[in-house]
Amino acid sequence: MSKNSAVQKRHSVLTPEGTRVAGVQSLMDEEFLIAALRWMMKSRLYDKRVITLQRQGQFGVYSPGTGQEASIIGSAMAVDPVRDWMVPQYRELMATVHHGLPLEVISAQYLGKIAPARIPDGVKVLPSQVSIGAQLPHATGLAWGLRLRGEDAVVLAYIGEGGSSEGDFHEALNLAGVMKAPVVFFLQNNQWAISTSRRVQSATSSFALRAAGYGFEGIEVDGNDVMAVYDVAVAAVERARAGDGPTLIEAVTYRMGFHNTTDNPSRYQNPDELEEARRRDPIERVQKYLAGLGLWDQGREAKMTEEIRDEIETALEAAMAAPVPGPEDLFENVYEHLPQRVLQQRGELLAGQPD
Amino acid sequence: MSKNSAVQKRHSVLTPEGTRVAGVQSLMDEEFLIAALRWMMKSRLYDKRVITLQRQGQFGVYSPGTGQEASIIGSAMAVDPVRDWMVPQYRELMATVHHGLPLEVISAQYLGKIAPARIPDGVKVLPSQVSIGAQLPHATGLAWGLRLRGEDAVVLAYIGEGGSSEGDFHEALNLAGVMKAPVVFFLQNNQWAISTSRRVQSATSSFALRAAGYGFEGIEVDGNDVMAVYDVAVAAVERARAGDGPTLIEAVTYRMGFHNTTDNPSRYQNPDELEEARRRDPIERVQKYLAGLGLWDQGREAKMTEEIRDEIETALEAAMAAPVPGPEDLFENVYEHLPQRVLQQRGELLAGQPD
Amino acid sequence: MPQRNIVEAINNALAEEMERDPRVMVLGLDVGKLGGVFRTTSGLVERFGGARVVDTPLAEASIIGASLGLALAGMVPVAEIQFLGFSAQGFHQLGPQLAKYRQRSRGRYHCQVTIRAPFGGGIRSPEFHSDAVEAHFVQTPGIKIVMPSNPYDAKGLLLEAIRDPDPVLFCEPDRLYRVGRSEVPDGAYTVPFGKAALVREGVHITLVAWSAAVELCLRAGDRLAEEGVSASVVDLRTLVPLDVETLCTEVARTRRFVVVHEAPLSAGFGAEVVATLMEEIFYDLDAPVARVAAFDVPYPAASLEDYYLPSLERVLTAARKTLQG
Amino acid sequence: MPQRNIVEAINNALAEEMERDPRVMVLGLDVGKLGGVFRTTSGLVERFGGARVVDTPLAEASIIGASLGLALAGMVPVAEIQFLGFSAQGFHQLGPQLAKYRQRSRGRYHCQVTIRAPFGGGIRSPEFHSDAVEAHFVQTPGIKIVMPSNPYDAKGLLLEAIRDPDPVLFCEPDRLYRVGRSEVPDGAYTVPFGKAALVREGVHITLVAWSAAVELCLRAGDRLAEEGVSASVVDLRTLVPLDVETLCTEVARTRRFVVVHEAPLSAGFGAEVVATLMEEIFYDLDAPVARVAAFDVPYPAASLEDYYLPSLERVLTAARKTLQG
Ligand SMILES: Cc1ncc(C[n+]2csc(CCOP(=O)(O)OP(=O)(O)O)c2C)c(N)n1
Ligand SMILES: Cc1ncc(C[n+]2csc(CCOP(=O)(O)OP(=O)(O)O)c2C)c(N)n1
Ligand SMILES: [Mg+2]
Ligand SMILES: [Mg+2]
Repeated sequence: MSKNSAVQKRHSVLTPEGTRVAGVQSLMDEEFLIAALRWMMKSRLYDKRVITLQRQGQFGVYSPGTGQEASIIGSAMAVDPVRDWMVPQYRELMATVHHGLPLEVISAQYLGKIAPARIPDGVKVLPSQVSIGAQLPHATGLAWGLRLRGEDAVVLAYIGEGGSSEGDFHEALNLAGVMKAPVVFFLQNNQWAISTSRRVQSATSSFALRAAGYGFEGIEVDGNDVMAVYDVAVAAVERARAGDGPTLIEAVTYRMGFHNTTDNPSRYQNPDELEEARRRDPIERVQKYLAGLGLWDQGREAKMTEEIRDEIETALEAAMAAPVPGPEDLFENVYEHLPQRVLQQRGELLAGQPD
Repeated sequence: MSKNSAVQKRHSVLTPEGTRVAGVQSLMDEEFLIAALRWMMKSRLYDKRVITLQRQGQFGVYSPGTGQEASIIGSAMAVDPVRDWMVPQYRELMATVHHGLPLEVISAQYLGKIAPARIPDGVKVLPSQVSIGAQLPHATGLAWGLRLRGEDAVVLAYIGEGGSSEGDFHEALNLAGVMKAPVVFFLQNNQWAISTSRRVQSATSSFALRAAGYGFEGIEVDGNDVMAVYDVAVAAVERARAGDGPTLIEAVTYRMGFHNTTDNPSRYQNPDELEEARRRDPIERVQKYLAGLGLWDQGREAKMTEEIRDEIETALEAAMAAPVPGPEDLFENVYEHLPQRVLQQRGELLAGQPD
Repeated sequence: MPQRNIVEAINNALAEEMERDPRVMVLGLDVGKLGGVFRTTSGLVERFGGARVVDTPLAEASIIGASLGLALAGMVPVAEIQFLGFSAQGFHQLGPQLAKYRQRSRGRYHCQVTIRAPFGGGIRSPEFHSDAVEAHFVQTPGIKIVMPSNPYDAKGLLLEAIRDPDPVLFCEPDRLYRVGRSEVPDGAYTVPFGKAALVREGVHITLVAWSAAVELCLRAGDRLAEEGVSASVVDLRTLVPLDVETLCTEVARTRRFVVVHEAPLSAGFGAEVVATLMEEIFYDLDAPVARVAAFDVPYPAASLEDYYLPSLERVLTAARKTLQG
Repeated sequence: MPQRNIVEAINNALAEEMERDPRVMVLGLDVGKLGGVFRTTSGLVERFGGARVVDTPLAEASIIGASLGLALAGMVPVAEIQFLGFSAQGFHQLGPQLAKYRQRSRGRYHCQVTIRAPFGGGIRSPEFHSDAVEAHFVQTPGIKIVMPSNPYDAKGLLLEAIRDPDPVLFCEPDRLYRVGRSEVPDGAYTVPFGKAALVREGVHITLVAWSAAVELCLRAGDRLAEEGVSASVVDLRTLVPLDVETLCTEVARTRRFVVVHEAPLSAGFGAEVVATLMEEIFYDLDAPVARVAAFDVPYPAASLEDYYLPSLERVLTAARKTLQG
């Protein structure tokens, strides 16, 4: 695809009805697809579980990935947890778990734990980012630096269509193009930034078009089609690894839940739109497809659901059992050595504590 | 031009040799072209004059427009000083003069004058902007606001290819697209941002390509061809006035002088490149063209040069004669009413002054 | 008289002023149908339409920079930055441009712009949502800094802000948004800038605060009363302009004071309060000053914020120490 | 011993450290062939190549944010922000991200990043180039703030900064870049953070300053000597960490002090110096404190900067007043 040409038409492999698009190959074979399905189901089931906990006051503010599982998992499966790095925004929780971040660790973060929520050494994931867009210059610098260090690594960075309006998006992508940094920018266009619709976010017909303004490729993909997402992500990762620079992938999907557990979409969302999105559910279409091949049925679904539920409970129990932080944690991880004045403040706070 | 298609090929009307490009019409007739030439010559002659003054310590740090006169004047002539607004960066001095800012006023600014350098009421020009890119969100807001106020006005905003790397560029253009604001973003790609070459600034093959990422048109034009610049600028202004939203124009030109009077390009600039640029001089090509039509000769050039020199001297003398600021000016134009504490500071400073 | 909490007072002020002045408009993230994440703009888009109540793209610098341009066009923008901490994304448009534009244009232009932003801790917000960065903007002169602590002031100060020809940063204490209702009249009234309020009158010590910390100091005042200590509480209301006179008069009266704020101690605005008092009334003070502030570490995870923020205990301890001094 | 001015001292420190540690790299606007607008990086690209000395696009937020990422990859970036005032464009990457990243990652990551930036008035710079915004970053804990005032410290503090595992904002006084040479040894040495220097010893009054204001205070000290007043001058060198001990010891010794800085008065770091002294040594002070700072207005046109900045006269007046008090 020439840099100056428009973005290619949205790539898809599996129709919403769970049939294959004629004449389109995929790198995902059935076995691999079942593994992807399992991860997508885990993402969905985890969302359900922790939302219930949050409603009971046992879990922090949470942004579910419901509806976006194909984007989240299809992209994550395209990178190598051993070599490659992942730079999340915050809605890609299960992608970071796929990349090696233990589920109990990320869960502990939502429970306000400190040390137990630390990303373990060796897990090549950056902390989730609350400051929208701020992770992108980090991803560019990381990818650039890994190349300077001679590492054979690629960085996969996530951003939302809302975040793509921030200046950081522009500066990070432009710099990545100039440095030919091995980074894949994965834009999840889930149609919403809290209550702000995609139409308000930009007049562009496609966010993928922006790549041409930075001198690299932009690709649009059906973000509810895990096979299509995986295929375009693998191609982008290979390009980056080969030294051919960054790619911008726009995964067109839909946020089927609320923005986060404090949000109430009924104030701004048209129910028909949600209904339409439900018909494009990324998980059901894979289940239908596999069922058509005789590889999926209610029994298998029940069994897998059961297994996943157990994994989730084990992780949540571990996270809940992990120690809660105390006042001394305030002063951890601020500097390698606390300045005298801050040490003194620490002393005052701890002295004032009831023991 | 469809939003999704690539940018159209660079528009040009007049070749570097001063001949017409076959089959390309222009809105500029000869008489109008002579007026444009006069403004371009004025820009060049003013640069020469104030650089000499600056070397003698009689003028502030100055960024000449030398080499970019076709971009500066061709764009300025496309807007109406009565209705339309101009938002400069800093290298478009003569464009703002064309738009109604008296030459002695802008000259007074470089001489450190305060009140005498105030943009007169009714002149629809914003102050030159030192913080690169910061003027663009202002331009978008101004254009948006003028439409809300029901005014039939267009905003012409200038930016350099260096400034196009700032987050403000992205945010301002994206918002302008969403609001369909009547603004024309005129990007002068003069190949340099101080010592940083255009290749370092972005890997994109054309800055005009970025417009598609914001949902409006991007056009590339030979920025050393005043007829071509005028024609594309007029089309963009008409689109904006008709309510069809913004346009991004990339005028491809060359900074034939130094960045500013403190800069020494010999440290970073390849002399051949400068030589090549000189062959594309925007003023000479118009003079050759008019000479070919029998409308220009040394006599006319000498006469016009003389007239312009007089205008410049008159303006500079007025600017130099204008009152120099005193300590009280520190506290002017900060708030409509100075807070008590600042009033007191003012009193202390003035009390401490020798009279 | 109608009772309103701070959210309702702000919503009422916006609605009345938009009614009164057609140039007034509201813009920012999710200010339309959603009515803002805290509902301060609830109902405005239904009432005044999408041209005057505008959801913007997710880009703070352009919200602030475009507001400047809108003002130059003759509109009166009231922009919302969803959380004050995210003013950082637009810092270069707020301090160096908006605050400075009257001066940079040598008086040709001024910016009648209000930037509203919720902030402050104690409600278990995510990262960056609680950061109390008001002191930053005291260092960028040209903009006024308004910090209401109660519903009545919130409405009166907001109307004053919207009508001020100069830019105003209006910081809203989200912890107090809905804590309680008090009398907020219908119809326009303004609370002037640069007039601190003596919200509790005492004789032994003066507690100085602004925004949510005022509520904390009032609680401290009640507790001290039980110990036989009569404390004044001064609510500065605006940091720029600063009411040096009331501050000095009230502190000179009690000869002892404590200043309390949610921002980190070092170079917080509390330091300015101390320095000002030392310059103005050094000889009227009987005891070393005490500042109660957040510690000099970044705002922590919500689970730690109660340790981080000034607590009732820490205010009482500081007050007692000052009274012994 | 070799004599160097501040530009040469910084250039020498960068070259030696890049020689010693292959992870060290320099990036920013015009740092390559041009050698930086003040030539502090002159000759580095020729010596270390374009991979380690990198001209970047004109985008401060990405210079700072990418430096963070480069550090995570194991590089040691020394980024130049062409002028400190333009840190505003990258404010959200500097305070909320770079300073906070060790905490936000719960200690998994740290950022060995140095951000260099020239600043300060007195050389007729264009708008924004002179803004002294150091106090902003004292309110964003996690980053250290270094303010050298002379060539020896410039090299020693820069080497300390580059080797510090935590991020450092290194502010260079452009007015003093070339004012004079003094002894700056070849080879590595470091000047520790958090150790103020007594650069002039006196008995009657202590002048406290950092960066270019130190030079002003030294001139004031000489003038006061002619009047029979013996003044100390304390150079804080770093604002974070702050050397509270030396500050208090030296001021307690003279019982009188004046603090001088180029930033606007209100909420400038001078206020923190005053507040700290009041908390620590209130009873050791004989006179009201005085701050000499820029006025609470935006940095003016170059033609007015001599009125705006602290002047010798204003420092002397403040000192005399304090001595009478
Ligand atoms: C800089 C910044 N501005 C505003 C916010 C508040 N906020 C949190 S999430 C969000 C919407 C993000 O939308 P998008 O980038 O599309 O991601 P999504 O939530 O759809 O996954 C906003 C505005 C923030 N966290 N950071
Ligand atoms: C935000 C900001 N960063 C850095 C600078 C320093 N600076 C002044 S001009 C300039 C180059 C601008 O290049 P370009 O936008 O191409 O405009 P040109 O000078 O070529 O007309 C730079 C980096 C600045 N003024 N503002
Ligand atoms: Mg979204
Ligand atoms: Mg340029």
